Amino acid sequence: MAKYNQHLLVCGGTGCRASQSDAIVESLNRALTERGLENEAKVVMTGCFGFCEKGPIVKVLPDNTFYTQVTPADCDEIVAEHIFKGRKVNRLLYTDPENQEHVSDSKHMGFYRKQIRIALRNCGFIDPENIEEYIARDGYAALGKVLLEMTPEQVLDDLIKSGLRGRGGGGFPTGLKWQLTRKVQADQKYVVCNADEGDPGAFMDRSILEGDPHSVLEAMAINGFCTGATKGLIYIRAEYPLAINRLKIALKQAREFGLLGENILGSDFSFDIELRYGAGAFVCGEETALIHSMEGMRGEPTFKPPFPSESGYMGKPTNVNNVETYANIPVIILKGHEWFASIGTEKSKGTKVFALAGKINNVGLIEVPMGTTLREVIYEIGGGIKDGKQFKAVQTGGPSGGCLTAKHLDTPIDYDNLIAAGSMMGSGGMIVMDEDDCMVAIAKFYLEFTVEESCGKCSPCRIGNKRLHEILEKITKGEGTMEDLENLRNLSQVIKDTALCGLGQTSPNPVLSTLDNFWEEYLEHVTEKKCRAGVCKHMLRYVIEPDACVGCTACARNCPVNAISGERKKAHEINQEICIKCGACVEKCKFNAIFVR
Amino acid sequence: MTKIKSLADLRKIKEDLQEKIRLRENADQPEKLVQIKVGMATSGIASGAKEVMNFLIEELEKRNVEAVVTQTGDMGYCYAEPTIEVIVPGKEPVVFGNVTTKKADEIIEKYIKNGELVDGIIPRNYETIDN
Amino acid sequence: MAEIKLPENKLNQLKEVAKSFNNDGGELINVLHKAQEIFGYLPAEVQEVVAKELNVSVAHVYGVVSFYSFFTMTPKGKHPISICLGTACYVRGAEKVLDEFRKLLKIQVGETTPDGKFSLSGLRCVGACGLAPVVTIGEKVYGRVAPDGVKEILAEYKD
Amino acid sequence: MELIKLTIDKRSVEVEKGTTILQAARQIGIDIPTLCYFSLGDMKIENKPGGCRICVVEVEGRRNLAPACATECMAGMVVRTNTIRVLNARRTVLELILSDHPFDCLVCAKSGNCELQDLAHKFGVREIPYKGEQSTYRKDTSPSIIRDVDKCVMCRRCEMMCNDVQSVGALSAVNRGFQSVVAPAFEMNLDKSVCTYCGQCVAVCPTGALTEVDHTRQIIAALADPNKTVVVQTAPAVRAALGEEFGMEPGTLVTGKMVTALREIGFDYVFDTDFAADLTIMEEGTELLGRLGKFLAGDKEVKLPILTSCCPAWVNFFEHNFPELKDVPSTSRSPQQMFGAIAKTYFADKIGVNRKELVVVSVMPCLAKKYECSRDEFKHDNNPDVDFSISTRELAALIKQANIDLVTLPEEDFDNPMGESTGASVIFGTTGGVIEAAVRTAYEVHTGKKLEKVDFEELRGLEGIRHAEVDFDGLKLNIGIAHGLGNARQLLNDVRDGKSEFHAIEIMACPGGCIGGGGQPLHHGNSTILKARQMALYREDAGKPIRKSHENPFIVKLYEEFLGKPMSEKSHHLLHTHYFDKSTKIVVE
Repeated sequence: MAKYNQHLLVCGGTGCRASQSDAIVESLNRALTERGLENEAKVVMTGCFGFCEKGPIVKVLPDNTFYTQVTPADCDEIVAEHIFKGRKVNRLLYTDPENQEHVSDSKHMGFYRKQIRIALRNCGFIDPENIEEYIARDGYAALGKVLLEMTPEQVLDDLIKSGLRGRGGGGFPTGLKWQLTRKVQADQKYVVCNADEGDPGAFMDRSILEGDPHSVLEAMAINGFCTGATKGLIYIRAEYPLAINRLKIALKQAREFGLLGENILGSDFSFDIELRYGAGAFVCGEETALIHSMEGMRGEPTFKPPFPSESGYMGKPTNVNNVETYANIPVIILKGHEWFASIGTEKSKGTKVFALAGKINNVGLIEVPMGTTLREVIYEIGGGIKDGKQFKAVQTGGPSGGCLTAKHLDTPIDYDNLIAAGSMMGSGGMIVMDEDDCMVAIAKFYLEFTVEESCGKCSPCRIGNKRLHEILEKITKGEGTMEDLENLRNLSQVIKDTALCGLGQTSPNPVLSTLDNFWEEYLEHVTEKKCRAGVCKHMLRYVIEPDACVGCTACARNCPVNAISGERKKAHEINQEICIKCGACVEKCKFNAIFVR
Repeated sequence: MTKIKSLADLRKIKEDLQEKIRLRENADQPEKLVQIKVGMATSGIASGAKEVMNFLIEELEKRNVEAVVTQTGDMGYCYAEPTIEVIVPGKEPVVFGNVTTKKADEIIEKYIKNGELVDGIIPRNYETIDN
Repeated sequence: MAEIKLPENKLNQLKEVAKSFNNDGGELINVLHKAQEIFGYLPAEVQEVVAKELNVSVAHVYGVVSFYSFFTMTPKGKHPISICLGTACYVRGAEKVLDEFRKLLKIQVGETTPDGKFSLSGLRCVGACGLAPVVTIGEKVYGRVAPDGVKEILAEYKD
Repeated sequence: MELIKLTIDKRSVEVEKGTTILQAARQIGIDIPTLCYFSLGDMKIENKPGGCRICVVEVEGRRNLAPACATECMAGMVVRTNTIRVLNARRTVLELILSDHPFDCLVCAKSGNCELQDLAHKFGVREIPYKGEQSTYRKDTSPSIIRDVDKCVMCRRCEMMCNDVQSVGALSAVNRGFQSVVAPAFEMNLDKSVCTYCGQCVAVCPTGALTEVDHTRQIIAALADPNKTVVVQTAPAVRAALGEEFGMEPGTLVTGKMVTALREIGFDYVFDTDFAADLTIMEEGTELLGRLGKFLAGDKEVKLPILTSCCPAWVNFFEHNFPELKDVPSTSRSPQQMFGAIAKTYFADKIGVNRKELVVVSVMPCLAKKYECSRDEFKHDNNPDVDFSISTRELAALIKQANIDLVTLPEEDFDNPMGESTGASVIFGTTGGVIEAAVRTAYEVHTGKKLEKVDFEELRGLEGIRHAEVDFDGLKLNIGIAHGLGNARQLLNDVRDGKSEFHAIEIMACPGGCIGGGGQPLHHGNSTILKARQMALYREDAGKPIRKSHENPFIVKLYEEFLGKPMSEKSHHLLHTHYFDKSTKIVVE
């Protein structure tokens, strides 16, 4: 076996693969072989590094050099200069936006400085298709410890004391959930992993499955031991082919190593896991809907109780947790609940992974301790707002969450603070918006999503959200009335109060939070027919500035609906009744006399 | 692959496998370990830097010294190639010139293990040689 | 007595799939995934066969097919185009990109061009938010797509 | 049994564990409004998807409102059913439902009998603040049932009936979100689906989304035509339920009043389907004994059990689902069709009217009968044996249109020769009745002895699947009874797999038999109504002077004058039928 002096880690997450990271691996290997360095440096495709904005990423070890936006064409240079001569390729290094200096070691980059990676501990570090690398990182040691040195009660006690709460959105204490399933007597129980991540703009679960699939398998087995289940099911989106493939490889390897199957590690505990595929329904993130979907039915939620812990898959007690929750568990077992509970805030322990996106410089996947402020996340990790624009809002919790404003920037992020601020943790999408985003339009965007994803079972969600969307549509078209604003609020509250499942109960949050935080914008839309962000097309007014207009008639000749009139050599005018806001006049005007208001 | 049949087996296998990624583990926390940077510019390679580097990596491991050996570009001490910079945790970086495998052996035994000074230290003209 | 006609080899493949899932109605969604792989889409005939093989009602099968956006009853184009409509892509202008595709291809979301070359669909977050807005055509992912770049992208699929 | 205490609207109540808030509230007279919730409690039929959210209540300590229909009582629970928050939420939810509902109540078939209309009335809704897109779907008219799903409120009762109770599987919720609706596969027309027209979906639909095809106009037209002779036949179960439409107690028998009303409306002859039921017993009973005799003699060609065939929804069911068993059921036509065949031959000849000028109308508790009379095999020269089949509800509408007060009407007798019937034929209207009637006749024919005890209690009841052993003077007959097609399917699976040990099985598609038919006055989930109707039929049977079909003098005469004997060639021609394979076949291209 060759003894490698250097490792080249190439990000193999979906984002980076979309930017040819496969070809990068190939080119690196070719360049190494050409220089006879194939036994000195090893190329490893890992999971996501998180810094998607600058992908594809190549990290060279042991000197921790972090190359960004690498193309296959750069590979030869990396090998020739860095691997062969030990000289860093400066042009591929990250440039600190503050002082324009190259930063070589990722630890010194603002993006990574404040992060603590627990759930993502192995993402971007190990080869997810190689169980040996996982074992080398203490993989399956927690399972071993649990099976041979602990009782289920001890494990549950650890988990409860750790303070870990479900990372899928609701934040239910994980240990308690496991205990509920354990308590129910049944001949068969199931462990389910919810990997039907559907929040638009959230991709942490996928990254974990792509980068560290074994951590989830291991945690599910630990759950099986605690609750008395022998069967696990992973419900995963069919739209995640890479994650599915890596899971299949991981399952196969775990079985070969005897870490899944009969009598694991010589104990009398047997456990195995199957994959189930989602088919594109956001509501299946709700646990009862998910279970129905796994049973081959429409993914409609049912009223709880009974909870899945009592009657779940096939009517048997079932524990459902999401990917990120599971990924935390082996570490908690190995490092102890005290360690975990020392991270985070009083009621929210540990870390949370966020998918940082939108109008922000450093788009990517981050993991920060609970209690980190939004400001730290947006400005220090996220590198601030793109193109020097003004921060307006940050949306957390996806379609179930709300929009927070500048006044919330110093709020420490945890479950309870976010709810108090009118949003929620959700699965961890965090979308940053700037002055160019219209908050009414954003609320409409989320409602459009909910309307499309509503299962249709209960009337408040099926019809209520449709009506909410229609009212918002009306407002963005400049046809809204004050009565509409009243209806918007009443309807939102009733939907929240009466909908059947979590999806419906939280679907008005984007409306309520924007009503609360951006009331003036709604008022402007309704009373002044004005969209300050200039997003709502129907409210734009094209106006000719009489002083600047020379009366060349170019605009009038090019207007497709003859909305412009005026005598030659005299200032022209646009008839707002006829104007269709196509913008053709602005393009044709050589004197910059036409403005959009 | 044969199945892992006990916790002891798992732990043993882990020990073996850890070797494979020790380089990465160590790279993650170099400040706690001995860090050695080998000047590997063209002149360095010509003067046997590669040989020294491989020697260091192998010997440090054999002698159970947890260390990170990296290569770096021209250190600017062409007159004394090959050069290496050694950082022992808690101490200032020290640069040695004209390092041969023999010299390297001495550096490990005396400077790294016992903290004794060794001939051949050259005054540093950089705060750090990270480029 | 109504008759359903399907090509023999594909029909047998489908029956094999059903058998591999023990002809269990609980495996309906798994079987539909495979069926869509075999036929490219799920026409009524295929759903009838699936219902029969799994011993569930065809109304139930259709109820499931029409519930999940991943299943389609119209054949996809040779080059299926998906535009990510996740939030990250939305705030970075995905809607304008979609409009451009609609304009150039003269089809709506969920439709296929008359020559069967392209089909258009929206999809929720592929998780390449760093590349927003994102468009996928077949297996290929296009990142940071601008409306005026759409024409160029389509030109890659001339033949 | 564990009892728990809770408080509802400040009143304390003690209930069994497992009781819902809705049930507990009803126990103390608090009527929480519901829409999707539906229950035929003791028949184990229940629909509580918790979808409409009309029944929400406030539960102390809960973040949001709870659906009373689906929330179990817990000890110490404090429930408020009428706070402002609850009332506003309920009203808003109802306004939302109405905002997606057509406003054609004036001409809706369900007007006056619509649960949604009742709620709007109860809540005093005068305008809908929420306006927007309304769902529109194609109207679908089949021979029996009209689907106008613009009026669907997604209560899912029909889906539950069609799948969980009937196991027919014609309907499912399809699409999702605002587009979701209950429909057949591919949203095809019902007549292309596996629908059996049992009409149980119509029987439970709270709105006008599912209604029967209305034939009252055609009947009025026929009555107005001086060239037509119009005869009417009324099925046994109709007389036990018709009174409900006129505010009479469930279980009131209105046989005589109904006859008077029909005569007043202008029917030329008012006959009884019961007469044809007696005829059915003659044919079916003989067929049973014939097959049984051959079977016992070791004839391998003969298949047992024999299955009754008088329920047309049941016939549709096995034609779709068990085509391989299509030789097993009795070939006897249903009483409705036997009546039509005799009316248009024997009776038409008797009164010297051409069959084309004779219009046969049937009043049935059933919607499948509408389809049955349209089947090609029951037509002669394209002229159907039964021209129109109307439901009990349609008859009530006709009577009301003719401003006849059924309650105060005197009682009259049916006309002859097709109006005389026995107690055996009356009980055709309830589950277990057909087989009991058959046993009464078959016993005497087989043993040649007089049956002393006419009542076979062991065959009666409302259990979904029942079995009983009847002693035919040493010959033990195993008899199975199923009502509800889901129960029938269980027995049929056994027959198909060769595991059935029954000699004869009676099957009725509707829960309770014809008394619970899809054409009966709506019971709105009150199962005591079904029991009262059943009791009424047994009462009528007990009060009849003749209680065995073969003793009906007009039946005896019919054989003498026209048919010869049961299973004769003429019988075969007029009173028997054959069945079709309606399943979907998969063939390779």
